[in-house]
Amino acid sequence: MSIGYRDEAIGGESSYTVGILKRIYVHNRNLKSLYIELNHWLDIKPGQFLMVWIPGYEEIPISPSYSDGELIRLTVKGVGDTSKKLINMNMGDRVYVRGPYGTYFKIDDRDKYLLVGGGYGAAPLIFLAHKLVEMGLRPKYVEGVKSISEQLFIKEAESLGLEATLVTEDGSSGIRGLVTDYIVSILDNFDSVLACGPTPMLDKVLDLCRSRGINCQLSYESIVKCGIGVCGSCTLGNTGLLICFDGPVLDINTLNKWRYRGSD
Amino acid sequence: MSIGYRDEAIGGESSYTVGILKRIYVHNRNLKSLYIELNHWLDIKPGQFLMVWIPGYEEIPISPSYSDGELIRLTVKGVGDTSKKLINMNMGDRVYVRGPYGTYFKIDDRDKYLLVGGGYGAAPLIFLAHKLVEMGLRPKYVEGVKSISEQLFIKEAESLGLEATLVTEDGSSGIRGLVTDYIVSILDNFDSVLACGPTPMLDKVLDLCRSRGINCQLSYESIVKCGIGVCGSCTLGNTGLLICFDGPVLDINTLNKWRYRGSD
Amino acid sequence: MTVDLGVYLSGLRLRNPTILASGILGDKAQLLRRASESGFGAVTTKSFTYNPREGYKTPIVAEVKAGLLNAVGLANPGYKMMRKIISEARINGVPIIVSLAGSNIDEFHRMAIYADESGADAVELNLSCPHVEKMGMEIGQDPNYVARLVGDIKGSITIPLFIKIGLTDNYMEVVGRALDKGADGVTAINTIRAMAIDIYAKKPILSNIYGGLSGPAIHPIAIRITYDLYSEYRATIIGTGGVEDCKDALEFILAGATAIGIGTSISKKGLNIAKDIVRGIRKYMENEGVKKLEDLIGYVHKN
Amino acid sequence: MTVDLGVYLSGLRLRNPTILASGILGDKAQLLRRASESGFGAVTTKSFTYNPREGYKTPIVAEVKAGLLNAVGLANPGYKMMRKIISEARINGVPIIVSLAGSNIDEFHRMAIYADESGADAVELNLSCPHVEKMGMEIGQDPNYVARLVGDIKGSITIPLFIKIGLTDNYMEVVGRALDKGADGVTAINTIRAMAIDIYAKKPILSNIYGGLSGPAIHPIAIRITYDLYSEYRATIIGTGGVEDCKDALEFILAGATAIGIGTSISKKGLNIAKDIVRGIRKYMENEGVKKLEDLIGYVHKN
Ligand SMILES: Cc1cc2nc3c(=O)[nH]c(=O)nc-3n(C[C@H](O)[C@H](O)[C@H](O)COP(=O)(O)OP(=O)(O)OC[C@H]3O[C@@H](n4cnc5c(N)ncnc54)[C@H](O)[C@@H]3O)c2cc1C
Ligand SMILES: Cc1cc2nc3c(=O)[nH]c(=O)nc-3n(C[C@H](O)[C@H](O)[C@H](O)COP(=O)(O)OP(=O)(O)OC[C@H]3O[C@@H](n4cnc5c(N)ncnc54)[C@H](O)[C@@H]3O)c2cc1C
Ligand SMILES: Cc1cc2nc3c(=O)[nH]c(=O)nc-3n(C[C@H](O)[C@H](O)[C@H](O)COP(=O)(O)O)c2cc1C
Ligand SMILES: Cc1cc2nc3c(=O)[nH]c(=O)nc-3n(C[C@H](O)[C@H](O)[C@H](O)COP(=O)(O)O)c2cc1C
Ligand code: FES
Ligand code: FES
Repeated sequence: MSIGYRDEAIGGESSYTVGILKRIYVHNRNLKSLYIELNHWLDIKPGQFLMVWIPGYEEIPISPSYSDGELIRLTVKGVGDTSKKLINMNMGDRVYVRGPYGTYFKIDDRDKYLLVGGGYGAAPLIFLAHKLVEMGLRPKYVEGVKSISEQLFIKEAESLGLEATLVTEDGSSGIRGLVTDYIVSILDNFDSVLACGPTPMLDKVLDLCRSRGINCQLSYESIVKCGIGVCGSCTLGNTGLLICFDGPVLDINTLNKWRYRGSD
Repeated sequence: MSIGYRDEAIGGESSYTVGILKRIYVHNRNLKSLYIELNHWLDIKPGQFLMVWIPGYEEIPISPSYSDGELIRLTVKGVGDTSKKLINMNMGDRVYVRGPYGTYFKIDDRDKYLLVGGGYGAAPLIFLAHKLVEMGLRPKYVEGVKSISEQLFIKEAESLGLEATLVTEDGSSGIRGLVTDYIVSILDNFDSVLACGPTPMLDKVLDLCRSRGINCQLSYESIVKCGIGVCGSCTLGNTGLLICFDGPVLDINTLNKWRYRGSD
Repeated sequence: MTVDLGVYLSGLRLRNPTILASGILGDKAQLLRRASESGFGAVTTKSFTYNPREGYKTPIVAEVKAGLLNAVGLANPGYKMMRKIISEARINGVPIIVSLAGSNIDEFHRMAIYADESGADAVELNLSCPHVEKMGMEIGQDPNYVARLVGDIKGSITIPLFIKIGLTDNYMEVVGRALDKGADGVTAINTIRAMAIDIYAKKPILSNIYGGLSGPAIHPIAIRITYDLYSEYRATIIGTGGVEDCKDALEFILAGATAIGIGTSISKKGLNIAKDIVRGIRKYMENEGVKKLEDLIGYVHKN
Repeated sequence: MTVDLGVYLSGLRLRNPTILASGILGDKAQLLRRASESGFGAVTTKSFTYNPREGYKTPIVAEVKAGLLNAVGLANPGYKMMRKIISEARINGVPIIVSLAGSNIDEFHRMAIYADESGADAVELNLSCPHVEKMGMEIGQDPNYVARLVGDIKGSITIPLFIKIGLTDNYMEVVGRALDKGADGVTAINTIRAMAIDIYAKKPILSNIYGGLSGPAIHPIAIRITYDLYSEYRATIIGTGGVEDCKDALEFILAGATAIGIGTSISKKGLNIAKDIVRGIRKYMENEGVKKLEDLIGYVHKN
């Protein structure tokens, strides 16, 4: 099946790139991966986000869990009106995206990387895992979720040839506990931690890395409204850092410079 | 002596490129070549024109008689307020230019070219002669003027190693008569005529080329006000051709297509 | 899928919705003819004034980042020349809209009648030139004046009457009154009064100091006005301002425009822009499954 | 050559003429502080309203070719929060201008007094928000209202008072009346009401349908207004609209602005844009042999 038309065919630029839903993978009723074909090529780097608009609903920030520029995958958890609408779309339905915006994970090919995803925060990390493997690197992939039903990309990471560990809070599969507790034991084997997930998890990872002098790049969330650094809604904690412009991926040096002590 | 500043240094774009008068060559009291240094590089092809503005005066179209992108030469005849002001500028004075605009002489390196300039119409042709010589071609250069005092680039053409002929109406130097009469005798030695000058001269060249089936590209003048194809002031005769947009250099096929019969 | 790009513009049948906007290459018959041949659905003349006008001295244009400033100064050969221009410009039945800029009701009246007699297909009253005294915005800002003007002319001509408005505070009232008096449609919008200074010359660029801003800069404003006029009056609108490609054109149509005026972008893309836009619209219609372009007019108000 | 980029803005000393425009990153102390640290000569808060406002639902911005549309909807924590914000935002003596958007004279009055008491260096009355009912353009279009408002507040505060205007038909009268009543200066201009439609979604992009157009699109219009206000009143002006580089900034200064508001271009270039512009202006002054930037204010009127 083809997208039916290409943007270039008619000429001119739009604010939005049109995406058509091509495939849905159901992780669970409230957590799905949407495969979306775009009507023109976008250069999206792992960690960057798109503003995803469903007319009649709102526009929300999403970091793709994969992109080859034309086919993107959004892994979305239904938390409110728009995200729930998104995961309940039908094949062939359209979404409108703008971006990509923000920073991305910066890779230095000498590093031994530990990728840590919490919940749908695993999205940019599995995308990054694909890129790292293409570059010939072998990062370790860790995914922390509440329960087995929320598991996302362990198999995908394994199929990339990576060592992948699932950590569940309820112990329904993999290692039981918090992902931040689990990584304490292995942290010293890595040069750099790349993580994305709920803010308390990232704050904990940051503490761990600070106390051990390990590098990290963390993809934080906040309330993103404009996505382009003008509205001021997306500050990280009490810092003057904008998640949409300086982030979402922030490295430990930047966080230190801003004396970020975690958002309460 | 340097221009004192470069445009890039301060950042941003302006409508006009600033030029500073660096050298003046006096052909005669009313006809001068102005060497002007630009504050940023412009890619000007022989035949194209610039809109040259002196604040407080008007803005007029001029086809440079030379350009290396940063130093341009304007060969100007004083005919009205602005052109007279231009040739009476002092060293260090500024002019403001926008462009280049319009078409240019298209070169096919197999051709044997005859360059024919009438009056200051020789300007784009001597510029072209430089380019042709750089390409390894050896066009013939013919310049037609009223009288020896108006002679422009014969020596320059010779110094380029070209065969150059001066035709004066009053016979004060070179061949006596009209340049269009002179070229009749030599026309058959060439594949293509490239000419610029007063409209009656170009109309005559066109007639000659039409009747002999020789190619030509002619740079016509008309009243150029906007320079960018919106105001409609610069039509050639009764055609719908715009001198600023379709021209100034028009080839014989285009002129034939528009059934151009000369401007009365 | 075959798609129909034709539109009815207050009774005029246009093969496609693109219209050469007034003032762009529009005071010479051969240029109007060339525009028609290049694919425009209709062409508008430059605004004629009662007496011939030389226009302003150069510089008459200034290119700015987001568009163009112009102060041509309504250069035109005077309205008496329109008969000759119309007859020479006519080709293949492409409608010719005559734009008029009078300095009083009487001038407008005479010129409108003359346009009708001269074979114009429609008349457009320019009530919004932002850089010529007495022929500009002041007129378009006065609802009573506009109502009288339209009422007066409407009774004397047989061809459709458009008014061309600019961005003013009370365009809704002005248009409302004009429609009440029988105006057949609205051309929206004219250029917006603006200015550019050269920082090295340290002077305004235009000889007239002020000029009219056109191009991409004014597009979102023109879309808003088109949307408002359609929403309130279901007016017939020639959406004009910053159309560079078929997306800009379609935005106007979805907002409520029946046809699209194109001006400034011709300086970048030449008159062939009409063909490009028409090709793009056709492709869009095929992709989106729209058979008749007219079905898209004002579509956002229904969606 | 050493050049002096400092300007006096109605008594406020600015180290350089760049000012963070109202509404851009301006409702959080840490962002205002960051702007000051990044080199702005002064910073303006987002417009405070009497009661806290959530703002509109997303999409609140739409990027268009020539600039940006926004309909943030005056999201702000309410004027009571300004004291805390001002005290936390203050750094290195960079002046803080507090923008206010009241829905009636009483609200404006109370907020202005509170701003003065809270340590604001100046107050800017937003009379021109193009996308919020009752707090927008209607106010700024009424010269009597503005005169009363300014007169009323001017008698009650000790800090300079600016009014922020948009593009209206009668801005000359409005500003004239405000200056008569003691307004210390004018911020010109706010965004212009506009709209964007997505042709595939076939809907207006902004949840609020209308938004305010900013960026390069409005620059030549803002230059014109600055020129007019300086020409007629020798007003103190914060020239605002589409400043992306030092040339845009210098154009404002030559037209008559004492300082320059910068908003939209921050989304492209970040807050460091102030430093870049200041560097460019310095270089320009060195090249052109201008010792004091103040000598360039309104220079085109003298040249
Ligand atoms: C850079 C970034 C990347 C993200 N990537 C993903 C992803 O890959 N998959 C995914 O499922 N979610 C992702 N999110 C979170 C997602 O944007 C929110 O879940 C979504 O905005 C909620 O919108 P809603 O209308 O469905 O819910 P709402 O009813 O608006 O809110 C539900 C919850 O989401 C929070 N929220 C609301 N609006 C926003 C907003 N604009 N930005 C952030 N949080 C908000 C609220 O505080 C509330 O807790 C990402 C967020 C950011 C900032
Ligand atoms: C493409 C092009 C290239 C040119 N190159 C040169 C050149 O290299 N050297 C040179 O000396 N001249 C050149 N000219 C002619 C030059 O532009 C005119 O001489 C100049 O515009 C006259 O302006 P003025 O104000 O001095 O005289 P005006 O007082 O305006 O007019 C004097 C004469 O010039 C004619 N004229 C006026 N305005 C224009 C105009 N905008 N365009 C054309 N003719 C006009 C008038 O009809 C009149 O005959 C060129 C013209 C064109 C169109
Ligand atoms: C050079 C130029 C001349 C114009 N002359 C006229 C005119 O004579 N009468 C008129 O009604 N509008 C005139 N306009 C306005 C255009 O018709 C049009 O309304 C405006 O430029 C917006 O469209 P655009 O952005 O496609 O150019 C002129 C515009 C330009 C650029
Ligand atoms: C996102 C955004 C929010 C704005 N909010 C306000 C505001 O709250 N109060 C105000 O007076 N102006 C507001 N403005 C207008 C700006 O202060 C400024 O006048 C306008 O954007 C033009 O400048 P610019 O082109 O540099 O952005 C806002 C502009 C933008 C882009
Ligand atoms: S979301 Fe608006 S500044 Fe980041
Ligand atoms: S000079 Fe204006 S169209 Fe050619």
